Amino acid sequence: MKRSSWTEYQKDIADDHYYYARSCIRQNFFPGSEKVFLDILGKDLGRDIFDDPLHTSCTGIGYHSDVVPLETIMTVVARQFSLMAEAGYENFTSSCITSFGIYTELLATWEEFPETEERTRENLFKATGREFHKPKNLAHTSDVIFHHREAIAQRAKRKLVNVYTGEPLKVVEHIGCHYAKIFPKKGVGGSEFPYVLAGMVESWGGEVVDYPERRHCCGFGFRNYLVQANRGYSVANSHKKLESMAPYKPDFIVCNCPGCSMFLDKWQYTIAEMEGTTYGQNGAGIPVLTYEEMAGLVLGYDPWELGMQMHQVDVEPLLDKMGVEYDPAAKYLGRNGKFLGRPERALVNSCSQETLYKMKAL
Amino acid sequence: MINFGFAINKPRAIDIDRNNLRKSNEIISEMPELQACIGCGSCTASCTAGNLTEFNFRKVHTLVRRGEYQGAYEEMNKCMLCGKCRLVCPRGINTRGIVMLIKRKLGDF
Amino acid sequence: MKHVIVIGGGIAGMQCASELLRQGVAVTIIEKEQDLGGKIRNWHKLFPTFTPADEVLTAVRHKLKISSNLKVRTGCQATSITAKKVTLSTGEELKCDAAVIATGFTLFDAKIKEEYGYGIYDNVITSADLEQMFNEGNVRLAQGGTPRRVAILHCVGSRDEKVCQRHCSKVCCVTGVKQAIELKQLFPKADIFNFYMDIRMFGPGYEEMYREAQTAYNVHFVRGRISEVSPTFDNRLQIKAEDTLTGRPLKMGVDMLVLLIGMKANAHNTLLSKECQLQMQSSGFMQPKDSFLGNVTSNVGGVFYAGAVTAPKNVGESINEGTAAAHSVIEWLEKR
Amino acid sequence: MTFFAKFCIPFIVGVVVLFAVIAIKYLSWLRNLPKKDWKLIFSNIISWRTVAAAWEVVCESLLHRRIFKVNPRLGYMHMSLAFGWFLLIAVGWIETVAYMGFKWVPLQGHVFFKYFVPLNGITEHKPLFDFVMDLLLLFVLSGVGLAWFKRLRSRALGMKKTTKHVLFDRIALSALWFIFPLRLVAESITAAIYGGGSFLTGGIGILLSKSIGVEALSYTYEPAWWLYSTALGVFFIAMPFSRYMHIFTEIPLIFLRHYQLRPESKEKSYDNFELEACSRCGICIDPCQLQSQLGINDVQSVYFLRDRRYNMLQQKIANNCLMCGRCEQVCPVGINLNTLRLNSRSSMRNIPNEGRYNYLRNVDTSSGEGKVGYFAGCMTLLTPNTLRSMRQIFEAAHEQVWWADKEGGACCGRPLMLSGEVDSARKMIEHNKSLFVKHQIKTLVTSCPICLKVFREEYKLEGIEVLHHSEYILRLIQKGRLKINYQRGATFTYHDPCELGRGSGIYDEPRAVIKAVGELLEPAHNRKEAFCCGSSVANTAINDAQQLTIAGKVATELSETRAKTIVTACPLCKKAITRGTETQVVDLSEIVAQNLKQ
Repeated sequence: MKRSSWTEYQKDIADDHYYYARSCIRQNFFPGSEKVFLDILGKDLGRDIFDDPLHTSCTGIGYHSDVVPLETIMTVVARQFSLMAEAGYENFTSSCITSFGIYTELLATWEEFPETEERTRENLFKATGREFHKPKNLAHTSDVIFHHREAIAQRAKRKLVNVYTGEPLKVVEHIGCHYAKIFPKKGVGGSEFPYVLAGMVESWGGEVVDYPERRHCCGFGFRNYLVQANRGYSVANSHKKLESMAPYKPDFIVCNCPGCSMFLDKWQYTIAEMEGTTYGQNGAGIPVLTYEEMAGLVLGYDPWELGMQMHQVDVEPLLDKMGVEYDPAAKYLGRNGKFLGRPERALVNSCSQETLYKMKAL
Repeated sequence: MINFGFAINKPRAIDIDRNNLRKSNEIISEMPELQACIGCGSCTASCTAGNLTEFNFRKVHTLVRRGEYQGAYEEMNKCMLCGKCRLVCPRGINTRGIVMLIKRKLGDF
Repeated sequence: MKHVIVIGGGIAGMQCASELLRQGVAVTIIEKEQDLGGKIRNWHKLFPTFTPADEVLTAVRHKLKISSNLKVRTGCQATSITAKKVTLSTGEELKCDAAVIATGFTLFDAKIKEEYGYGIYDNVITSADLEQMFNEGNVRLAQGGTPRRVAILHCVGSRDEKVCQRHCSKVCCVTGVKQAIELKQLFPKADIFNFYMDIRMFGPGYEEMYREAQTAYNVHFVRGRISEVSPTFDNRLQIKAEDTLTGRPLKMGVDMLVLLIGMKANAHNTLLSKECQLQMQSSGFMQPKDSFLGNVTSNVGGVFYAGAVTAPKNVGESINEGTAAAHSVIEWLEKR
Repeated sequence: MTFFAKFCIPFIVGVVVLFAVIAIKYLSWLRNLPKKDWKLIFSNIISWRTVAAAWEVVCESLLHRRIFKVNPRLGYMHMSLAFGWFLLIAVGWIETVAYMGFKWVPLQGHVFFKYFVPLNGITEHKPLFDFVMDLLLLFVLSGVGLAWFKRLRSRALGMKKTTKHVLFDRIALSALWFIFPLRLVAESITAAIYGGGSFLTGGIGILLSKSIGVEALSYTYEPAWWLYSTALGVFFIAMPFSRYMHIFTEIPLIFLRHYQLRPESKEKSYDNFELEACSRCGICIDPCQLQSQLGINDVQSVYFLRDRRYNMLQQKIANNCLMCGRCEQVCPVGINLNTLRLNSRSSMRNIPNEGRYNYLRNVDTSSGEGKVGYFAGCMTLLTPNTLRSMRQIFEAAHEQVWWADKEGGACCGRPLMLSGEVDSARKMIEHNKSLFVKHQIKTLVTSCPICLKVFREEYKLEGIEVLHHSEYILRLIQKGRLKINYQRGATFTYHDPCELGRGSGIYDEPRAVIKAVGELLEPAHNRKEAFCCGSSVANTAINDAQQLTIAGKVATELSETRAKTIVTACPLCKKAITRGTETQVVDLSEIVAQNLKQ
């Protein structure tokens, strides 16, 4: 494959001084990822990033599920932006792809239809008494990591390489739909060949797998997942992707969207339990990582500190391949050293939970 | 197997690679004129059975040509063989012959 | 002796020049390439008769007799055109009594339709590439071997607002059917799928050729635009489209994807319209004075058009316009 | 006298096999006849029908009267062989009786009488018998000669095409061709050695004895009789498996037919009599338009019957027939060719399916009310001029009409039947019938002859009279309910639709209606001989171009009448003929509606 088209889609990503907006899904399902993102930027790269306790959900899930009206979400978003301004920042970075899509969409709407901006300004003031501001730079947090990928590569403790064979790890990258499919120019590499994750993987020594359903949605689809009767449609999308990628024997999947990470991980469990099908080389699941976790591993963070025990599919086979040292016994220990409990054993799991539990119990 | 209260939807896409095109090829080689269909829909518009049911001859034979045989025999069985479609087909396709051929290939005779 | 400058040395320009010479007018042909002949040089056979393109080009060339009245300037472009004088990209100014613009068209750059993977996947080629392969007698896959299944996608860079090409390029449908037949003749066992939006068989013998492709060559026609192309595990290409006639999405692996690239107006046309007050259509093609009575006449006196500079045209039409333009020029010169 | 020689063995074996096979065949066919057929036989056997049947056997099986009518030369060939041979046997028997008195003589004694009783014991009638027998032999030999000649040049016997044979036919045919020449040789040699014989055998005998000598001839004496006997034996063994089975089978068929047995829409045992009564004379080939106009020459009735008989019938043969009935018109044996083909299709395609067409339940798209029901037919919906004309006619006649299918309804079922899906067709029949009953019509008028035939033959509409619109219109005119302006100078020609003419016997009514409007000019082929338009729903095998070719030929013939307007009475024929001519083609109802007196 000759791929250089991504270079035609470049976006401005601020180098420093970020206002950070968290993701509802990520902080619930991958809380370690947000923590490590802040750590990487702040400690490893020495950048200024502000995690504001005042900010809220962007209400994107509600918006896409038709429960939050457009005017409401515009006001909520305007509040986030004004919080940023109040905190003295002008570079907005959001952890969530849905939020990123919403922010991009609303900024474009205000641009195209100035009357909506006027109304939002009014609504914001009426509701919160705040001043309306727009960020100078908007980036998704994966953009930020992409921006700093070479700096991270320089500080890398490990590479995305199989330590047994010396071969690069095969990585399936999955880009959230709302990252660049709505506004291709706002994503690194555009919508057809987004490069934001591929760039990280390549910089850090891995090999990106190009497979037929690469651009397909994970299936979240908001209403499609939220209504139980529609979930069959939702899971069918992940199913399609997994079927398509499995022949390439990927070592792991990396996503930039919190929803995708969650669904590609947990739907593997669902599919295995419903149909008995697993997609990993070892007969279990394919590990699914967030790009923060991937960066964290590269920079030498402890996998349990990265929150990787929260995954449905066990990451240990991947850790072994990468040569990451970890304490199997500590997997289900919380930050305070207390036992968190352990999940039920499932088809997608390759590691024995029993042993781990017993080891700790001893 | 756990019941989660929903089933995994089967893909709707016509997957030419997975479909077994043997019968489709046999049908086309027996009556190559079927390939001349330009999808105008005259057959379906004039169809006596299509007037009373959702039977759509054009769609069914197109699906059959793509290797989608599921339900095609049953659909073709809605046809009354009245022959109006043959009179209106601008491409002169022997539609009744096609109906019978598809039934012969996909049914049990 | 009157002197007419013909800009563009393709079939329309050459035909126009030879007609003018026959009428005793001195002609200078300006050609941006190193050789005369234009796009048809790289074409293999012409629809619907499968006449070798070379045969037609040779005949047109043959008519253009070498004489002291004919001058050919290759490797340069015209930057300004009026009835009195033509300025070349070299800075030279040539005096004349009339000018004919026969600069033709530009092939659409398939890379712009990124989702089709041209320039990304080896076996995604354009119709022009395929003609080249036919010419070389070497239709093969990039990795070697012969294709078992080929998809031909119509309307790449035509009727597509996303790439600012709203017009129909007119000849691609017929070319697609022609190429499908040629492929089938080369590889009788291969499956050929044409993905079309509409099949526009506007000329004599075209519909007949289409029907022959369907029934005699068993070329499959699927109404629907391919939406994306991706590589498969066994190094083929997976294409996705909707089979709109059944209302179902459709996907399949193919060994080769041929993109029927459309005709794009020359970027040069914008310059002409700005510098020389020549009217241009919204499609970017030049605007003839009248659609019925003045197809080869421009809005500027003494400046004429021939061939695809005004709209997509097939070979026969372009040659006819060459003749027609020459006649209009003579008429115009006589009036002066 | 023992009447046995070793050379008789082939003959005796042949005869035994022949009669055994025939007995087995006939008995099993009869045994498998449905009860209904047996009832018919019992109720008719003692009646004038038996006498009529016997007379027909003489006319047809011996004299081949019908073939004579179609083609005298072919008739002579068949008659010389059949009747000549019959007379040879009969006269031979009389000769034996004359010589031996009424004594039991084994069969070979009769057949090889000349061998066993060459010269001694001459009766006073011997020369007479010799003369008669020679004359009959010559008669038969002339037929054999014609048959040889026909093989070489079929056109000379007035046939464009002759049939192609299967293996058993070839064996039997070869044997048959040699039987009589060999008999001539054997009897001539006998005459040469022992004397006797008349102008033919005796004459050749004298020639032989003079040229070769009695001494040399005596070596050929036994072999000649062996050859003759072998030819007979081979023929008899091959016969029940070959087309010559018709010689005997036509006889029971004639009787059964006189007892009102007929083939039906599903195969039954009776069909075997018809199948094996086919002599494969090939007369059905010439009228077939698929042959004459499209050059398709392997699907005609003769081949269909052959293939069906030998269980090698393929769908593509069974399906490729217009069922126009032109062959049935000329078949000298009177085989129900269309019905047999139809029930073959049924055997090949009829899949009973209970759930099929359940969607017809409670469908009633009819409109209006009246004692007269009008069923336009699917095809008529594509010729709206007919619909409009019928409406005008109904209005002019002040008829209250129930419109069964103006907005589309269910098909009549005949196309399905013609395709062999007989049981499924019943669903449609029941559906439409229930509508007719529900709306209490007394008369059912249809514009489509295809519908008409099935309404009359399969619907069993008691209390409802079924009329084609041509019959209905004529009736209105005759009753004075329609007044028509006669158009002086208007010329019409009429195309007989197959299903209306040969199918339902309606030839005169449409012609009478046309004559009420203007002048009728008949085309070269009309009435029973009328061409098919080629678009028959019975044929799903020919393509559009082929249909068009047939339509073109038919249209040309119609145009050649120079009539200003071509009239037909079938929507399908109208559509087909329109494609082949510039002349205006209209439905019968149109010319009536256009010329109504207000």
